[in-house]
Amino acid sequence: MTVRLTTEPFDPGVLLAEFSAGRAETGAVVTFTGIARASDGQVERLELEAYPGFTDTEIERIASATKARFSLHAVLIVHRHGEIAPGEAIVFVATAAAHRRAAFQAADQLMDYLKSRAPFWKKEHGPDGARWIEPTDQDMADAKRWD
Amino acid sequence: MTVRLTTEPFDPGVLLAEFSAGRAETGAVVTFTGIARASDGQVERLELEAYPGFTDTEIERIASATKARFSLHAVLIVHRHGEIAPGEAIVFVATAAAHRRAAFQAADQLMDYLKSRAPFWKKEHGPDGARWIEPTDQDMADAKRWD
Amino acid sequence: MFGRLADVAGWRERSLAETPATLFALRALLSEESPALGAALAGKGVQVAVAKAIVRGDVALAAGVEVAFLAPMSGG
Amino acid sequence: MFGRLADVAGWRERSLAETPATLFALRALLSEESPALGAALAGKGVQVAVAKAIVRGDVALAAGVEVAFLAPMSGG
Repeated sequence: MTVRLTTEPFDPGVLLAEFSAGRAETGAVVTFTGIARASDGQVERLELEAYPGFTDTEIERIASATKARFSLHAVLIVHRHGEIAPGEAIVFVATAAAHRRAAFQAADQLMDYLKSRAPFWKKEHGPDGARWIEPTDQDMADAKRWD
Repeated sequence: MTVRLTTEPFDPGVLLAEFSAGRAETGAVVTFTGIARASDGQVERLELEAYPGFTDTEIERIASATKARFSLHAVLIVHRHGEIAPGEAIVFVATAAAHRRAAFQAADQLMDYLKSRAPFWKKEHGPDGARWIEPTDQDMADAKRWD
Repeated sequence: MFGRLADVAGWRERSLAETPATLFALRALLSEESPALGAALAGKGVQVAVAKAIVRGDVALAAGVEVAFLAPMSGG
Repeated sequence: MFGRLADVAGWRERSLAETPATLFALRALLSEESPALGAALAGKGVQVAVAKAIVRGDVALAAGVEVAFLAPMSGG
């Protein structure tokens, strides 16, 4: 299980190539890549704040529980923080399992968790100023599906 | 929308890198990679038969319906046929959408379809001979979820 | 013949000198040659494509048309 | 102070010469300085971490311990 926080842009393709190589007993790999949207120019950049020493520990705790729950062979979570430009990847989640249902559900659960419960604070900067993005009611409901 | 059949090995990482690049309005990219499993030596190679001119048309029809149903920005399906060694990718599905739920559901649906209804015939070759793999009752039930 | 049907038939592809008038006539012809194949073609989950389009029940066959018998499918 | 709480406070990080004995005492101190911040800290979805572990209700504070007020979180 690997959790990485980074302030540098990353290439999801490189991460998937590494993650899926040499897996003779893994039948299914699912990835999720979250990308910063420009929203037709309404978002010029995202600012993501993390709490080092807390954010990573919390995500590792959840990733570890998800790995056990779905009998995953491997999990990788890479999450940007700092300044992020539209079109750049914010988050990458990969899950490896014997069968597809487990890999899909685990990735889905991890993303629901990251969206509404992971210790990040997200601010959108646009032509009309900045605003904090907090989880929507839908995000909260999505995360509850797995409790 | 792109559907490719190939008899050559492919690298899922390269496909994801291409698919996710330059997407300033796509918030979510989900990929599924299906890998041939060795099953502890019980499978030495897979043989996948396609019906050219029929298999590709059928998959394109389904991919197109899925794209419309989930308002996807893009879909990519790459499927091997011919001889496949354990550890090699058999299938790669990528979906791009504004939000994560649509991207997850579309990839999930496409895989359920490919597993039980796409025109491929799959034979496992192992130390005890060869056997045809046909969809399980679970595969059939999974595919029905989307009807 | 696709999938396990080719194993039962012992062949994958054949051209007939004369195309039977209907799909049912073709099925009868193949069953006569090999009752085992006839039974397999009538088996659960077997589908038929005529000119690369799935058909159900009986249909007329144009001369020289391609008929494919498809065992239960499984990709991914 | 994380997320919008830092905007309300006007600062992100501060060291106090004397650590209040309990979390509630710290909250009272911050509210006294800025009622707006006090209200924000009591707002919906705000959590508190003491020494990088989430706590609920009141807890004793060791001298010099790190206390973080966390606005509603959103990653991905």
